[in-house]
Amino acid sequence: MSDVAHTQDSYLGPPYGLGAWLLTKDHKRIAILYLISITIFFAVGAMFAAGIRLELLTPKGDLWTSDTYNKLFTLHGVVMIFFFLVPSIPAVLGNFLLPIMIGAKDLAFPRINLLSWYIYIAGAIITLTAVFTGGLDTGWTFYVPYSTLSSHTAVTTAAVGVFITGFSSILTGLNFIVTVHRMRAPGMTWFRLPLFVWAMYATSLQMILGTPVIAITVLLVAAERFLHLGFFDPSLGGDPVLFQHLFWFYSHPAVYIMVLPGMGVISELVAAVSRKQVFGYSFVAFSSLAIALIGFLVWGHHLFVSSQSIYAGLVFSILTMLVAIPSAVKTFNWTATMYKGAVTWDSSVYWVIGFLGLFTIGGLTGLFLAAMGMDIHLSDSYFVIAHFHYIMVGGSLMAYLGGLHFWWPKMTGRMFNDTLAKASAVLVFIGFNLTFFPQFVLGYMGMPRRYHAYPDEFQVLNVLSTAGAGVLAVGYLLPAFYLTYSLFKGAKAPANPWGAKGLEWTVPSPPPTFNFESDPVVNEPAYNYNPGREVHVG
Amino acid sequence: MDLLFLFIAAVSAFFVVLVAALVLIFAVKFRRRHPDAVGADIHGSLALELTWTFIPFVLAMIMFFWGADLFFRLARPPVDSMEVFAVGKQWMWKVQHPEGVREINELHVPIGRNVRVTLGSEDVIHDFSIPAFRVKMDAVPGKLTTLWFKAEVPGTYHLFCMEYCGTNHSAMIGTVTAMPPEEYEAWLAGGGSAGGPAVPPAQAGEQLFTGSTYGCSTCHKSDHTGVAPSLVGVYGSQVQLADGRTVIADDNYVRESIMVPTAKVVKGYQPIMPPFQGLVSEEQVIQIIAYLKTLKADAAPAH
Amino acid sequence: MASSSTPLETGAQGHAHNPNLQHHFYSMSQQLEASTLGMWVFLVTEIMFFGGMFMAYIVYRITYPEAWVLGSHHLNVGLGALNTGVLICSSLTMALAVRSAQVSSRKGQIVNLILTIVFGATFLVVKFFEYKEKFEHHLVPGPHFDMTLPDAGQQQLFFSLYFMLTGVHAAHMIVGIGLMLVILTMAIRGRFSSEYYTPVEISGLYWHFVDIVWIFLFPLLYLLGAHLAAHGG
Amino acid sequence: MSEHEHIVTPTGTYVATFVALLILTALTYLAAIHDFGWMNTPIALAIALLKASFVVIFFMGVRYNTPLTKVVVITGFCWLFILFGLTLNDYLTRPWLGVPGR
Ligand code: HEA
Ligand code: HEA
Ligand code: HEC
Ligand code: CUA
Ligand SMILES: [Cu+2]
Repeated sequence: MSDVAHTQDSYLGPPYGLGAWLLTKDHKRIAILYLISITIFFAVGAMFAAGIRLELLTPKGDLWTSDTYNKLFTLHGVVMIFFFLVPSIPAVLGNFLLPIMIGAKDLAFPRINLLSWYIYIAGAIITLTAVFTGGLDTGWTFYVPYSTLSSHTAVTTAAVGVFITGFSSILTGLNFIVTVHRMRAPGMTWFRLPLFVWAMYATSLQMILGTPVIAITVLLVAAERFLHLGFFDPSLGGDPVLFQHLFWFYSHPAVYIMVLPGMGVISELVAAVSRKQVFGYSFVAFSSLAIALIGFLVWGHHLFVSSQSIYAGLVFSILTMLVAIPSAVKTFNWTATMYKGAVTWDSSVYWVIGFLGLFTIGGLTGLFLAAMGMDIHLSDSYFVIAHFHYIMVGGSLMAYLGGLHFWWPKMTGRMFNDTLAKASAVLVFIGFNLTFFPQFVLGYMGMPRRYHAYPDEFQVLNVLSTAGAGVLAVGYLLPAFYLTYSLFKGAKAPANPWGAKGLEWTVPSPPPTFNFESDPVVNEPAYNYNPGREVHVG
Repeated sequence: MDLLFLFIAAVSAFFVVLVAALVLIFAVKFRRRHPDAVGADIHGSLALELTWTFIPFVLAMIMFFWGADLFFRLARPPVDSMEVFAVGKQWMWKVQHPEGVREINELHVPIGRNVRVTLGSEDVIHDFSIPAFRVKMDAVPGKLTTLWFKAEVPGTYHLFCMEYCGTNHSAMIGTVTAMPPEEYEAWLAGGGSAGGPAVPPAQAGEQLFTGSTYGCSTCHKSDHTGVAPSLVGVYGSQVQLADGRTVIADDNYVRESIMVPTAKVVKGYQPIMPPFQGLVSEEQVIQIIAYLKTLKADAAPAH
Repeated sequence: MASSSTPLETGAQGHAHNPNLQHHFYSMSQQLEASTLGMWVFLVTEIMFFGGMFMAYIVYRITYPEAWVLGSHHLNVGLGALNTGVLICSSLTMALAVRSAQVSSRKGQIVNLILTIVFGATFLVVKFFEYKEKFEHHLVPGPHFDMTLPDAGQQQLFFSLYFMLTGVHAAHMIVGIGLMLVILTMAIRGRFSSEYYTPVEISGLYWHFVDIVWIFLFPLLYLLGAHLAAHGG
Repeated sequence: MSEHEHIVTPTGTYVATFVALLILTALTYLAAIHDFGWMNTPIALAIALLKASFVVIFFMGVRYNTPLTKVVVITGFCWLFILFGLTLNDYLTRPWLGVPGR
């Protein structure tokens, strides 16, 4: 299939100029634009992280002033979440792959797709303006009344930046939903969709239903600060806890916006490395939807010690326990997929194993926090920090890197150095655990988060953690080098270097501008490594 | 609580090891032996899916009930607790004991006694946390919150502000000193560590209530003759509101009645009480409440 | 799941030549369905967007019923009702504009679109005078708020939400009018016909949505405790 | 769109809807100046909901739309109620706790 004579140029081919890229409507080029931008933001966020870790080497606050430190972790959180992890997999891998995977020539609304990138950039620029005009020191959670009445930093600007960026995510989600509904190739039924598409669909649902609420919430904060309106001001009788409800109504689903795409990537990778149908396809597919739905019902678990009604806490706690079940189902299905597979030891499997290990730890520690009595002790401590880094960095980021490597040959048409990729995965895994495992212990011992200086007895573990961050840094820097190197010197990639299934592997690497030489027709289920019998899944 | 921690930790460890072990074993045992090899034709198993839905579900429910039970015990202070008041402000804790002794960023408590801390905040959200006792609660401006604990072993423990509150959040720390009851009494008698006149909060509240600054008692007379309801025995009772609802007069109800009286109007009275928002400080509210609590229905005070 | 309409049933038949068909769609009907679905999904995000403010409204209204009634009495019911009528008119003309496109009546489109724009502008003008009145009466929250009013603090919460809700709504009207101007120019150029009227249709959806928001805002903001006022309260 | 038989609503339907909306607006006002006790707000909301449904069904043409569109509309409202419901779940149960000892 891949050797058909090229009738179209690859999407990387002409037209070249900057204008042709910046005004492109091709989902693949837009994906590359996103790839470049979020990589920059990851670097920015990582520099902030380095600042945090270096300060925490010593108990005294001696490297930065406390105001600077507060800005560091705030900006680290804001940049990493809103400008890196939320757009990462959806806007890069999703943009690139979703249309190809379902056999479409593009997303339903190519112009809106480009617009959403511009909105993202506009939001990013405004937020960066805030960084240089006073910074931001509210924590990424913007809690009122600190953010509205007390902080002296550029909260309004940053809030507007986040507000704008929100629309980028809304438009991406909207585009994906319509595309999945309306653009599938003939024969591409819902149950033949790759699981990555299911995950993206579930993610998009959360984006369109949740993001508007954070948008209006930060707008209210901006209006309260800037126009002196009052929404949460306690001196007018306003309730700061209301803000927390509105904030977490989005921001809890947002954590699934950040992990579901990663889960989708892992589903693809697990199937490809084992050359086997994903175990329990429909369970994995529906667990994505279940997470998307139940994920909206649990936000109150961030408010257990906020003076929220304890009865409301009960409801949120039990629902939180329920939302863990679909994740458990997925984890077990991935594991079972490898059973009797033909498992490769290419770099891909390293990312998969890394993800499974770290996500499981991260997820299970979420249960400590979901058990209300336990959360009283652990809330706002380093235990929480460790919990979410395990999921977001150990899980999602690992999956993102895994996916980026896996589809790199498809996106760029070049092969990278697999040995270095393995080294990078191993380094990330080790460095990661070294950085964040001690934080569980710290949290249990009672070390509060967002502390610029801390009591002496916590030092040993903090030094370990900073050392781990050093290892982690090497693990992240490595791909930057060998992937860039591959662009110029890498071997040309065949259409299907991994021997994987899926429409994206039937087109040349890199794919032609309109993805397919001829309109694709699908007549087999996903991951059909054992062709011959049409199966019912279950 | 630490038992619950161990339980969840054990469950977690079990699943982490299980998943990790299975993944590694499968990855090694079923490694690709031939470049074109494909995996076995297995699609799923309903029985397995149900098993691994059900077992985590049961475990999660155990965690939920256990955690909820603990939480409810921590959320409801026992009746016999000794009452301490703490008000957070950027960036310190102002603590007052029932006998009136004040301290800043320190809290002395007797061991073996339930201690209830009522929290207020003058500016932004803070969080009063004593990790060693496994307790923590936000101090939210605009309302009062509580937590309670019982120290068992004498010693000094960390007191942290655990909700981010600005520049010196990480310096908003202090110590909790747990001491045997006799030592505690002696410490109290010595005027605590800060010294200064020790007016018990309830007494201070009485002065505020009857004094002329706010003039509460000109309207609120204990014999129901005033234009306002008598506040004797109100605290903790069921109050009938003008719009037909009934509410329990807890800390926040009383606080709201003082700050924004029209929010909940008592049945049979006109909403003429002036709002004291911005006049009465959080600390004074706490004192007035402490005073109102002493006004038991049976023992009407003299004035 | 609506797997019903397989996108391809129409295949690449004759109308693939319609100049308005974008390259990545197979047929005009696929394109139309994608666009309308897109707009509906967008409207759902709009519901949630306003939902955040309504949430705040509900919470504070439950907490401070008195202040809410007091605040509501300061609003001008007459103007609010007038604007409700104006918006309903504009919705009618909008619907008729879409219909004109469906039956390929260029004149109908132009007339109805212009009327829609005029009604929309009327709404904004009325709104402007309402705002002006609030400024003059010191009802804008912040340092200039009339603190002698009973429950001044909580009334500020009311007015903050009033300005935010109606302000964001007005912003939507402005965007809507801009959209209509674009559609109008396209209609004048004769771009729409029964073969192709997607832009008119989806802009119409947006316009109606903005109307619906106002349908809720009117009773919730203007008419609270109106019976108390009517009986001299 | 011949093969897709996109139904064109007759003008009469639109005008009827329009008249109904105006009448309901008047009704909203009349209902508001009457004292129905706690029922005032529910009545106002019910009328508003009715008006909104008229707009959605007739003006926006959901009547002739695909089932998917209907699902989308309903989802929107469901999520709104998730937001309202679970937040109120906090606010309305706050007074339950009472004071220690009672
Ligand atoms: C991608 C991001 C992500 C994800 C996916 C999750 C997933 C989960 N989170 Fe996490 N969380 C965050 C990011 C994330 N979280 C962030 C950023 C914060 C802090 C925000 C801040 O304050 O700054 C936070 C905070 C946070 C809190 C609040 C803590 C506090 O501030 O006091 C809680 C409390 O319940 C919680 C719980 C959970 C649970 C139960 C899950 C579950 O979904 C996890 C489910 C997964 C598993 C359970 C693992 C796999 C299962 C098995 C291997 C089988 C065995 C299972 C059982 C026995 C049930 N999280
Ligand atoms: C996608 C999200 C994401 C990602 C990828 C990361 C990545 C990392 N995070 Fe982040 N983090 C958050 C999201 C994320 N974080 C959020 C939301 C918060 C909460 C913010 C808040 O409280 O408001 C937070 C808070 C947070 C804290 C707590 C701060 C506090 O509460 O006081 C810490 C502390 O260790 C930390 C560390 C790290 C580290 C070490 C990495 C590493 O993975 C990064 C690795 C990169 C580097 C280490 C930098 C590159 C290396 C060099 C330049 C070489 C030199 C460096 C050394 C020798 C150390 N993070
Ligand atoms: C102008 C007279 C007036 C003054 C001064 C006044 N109040 Fe009141 N108060 C009232 C009236 C009338 C009510 C009943 C109607 C209502 O709930 O608003 C009331 C209700 C209350 C309630 C709720 C009582 C219940 O039965 O639930 C409390 C508590 C209260 N006031 C405390 C105070 C305090 C404390 C002060 C002084 C700081 C004060 N009041 C000053 C008139 C007054
Ligand atoms: Cu006070 Cu943090
Ligand atoms: Cu959460």
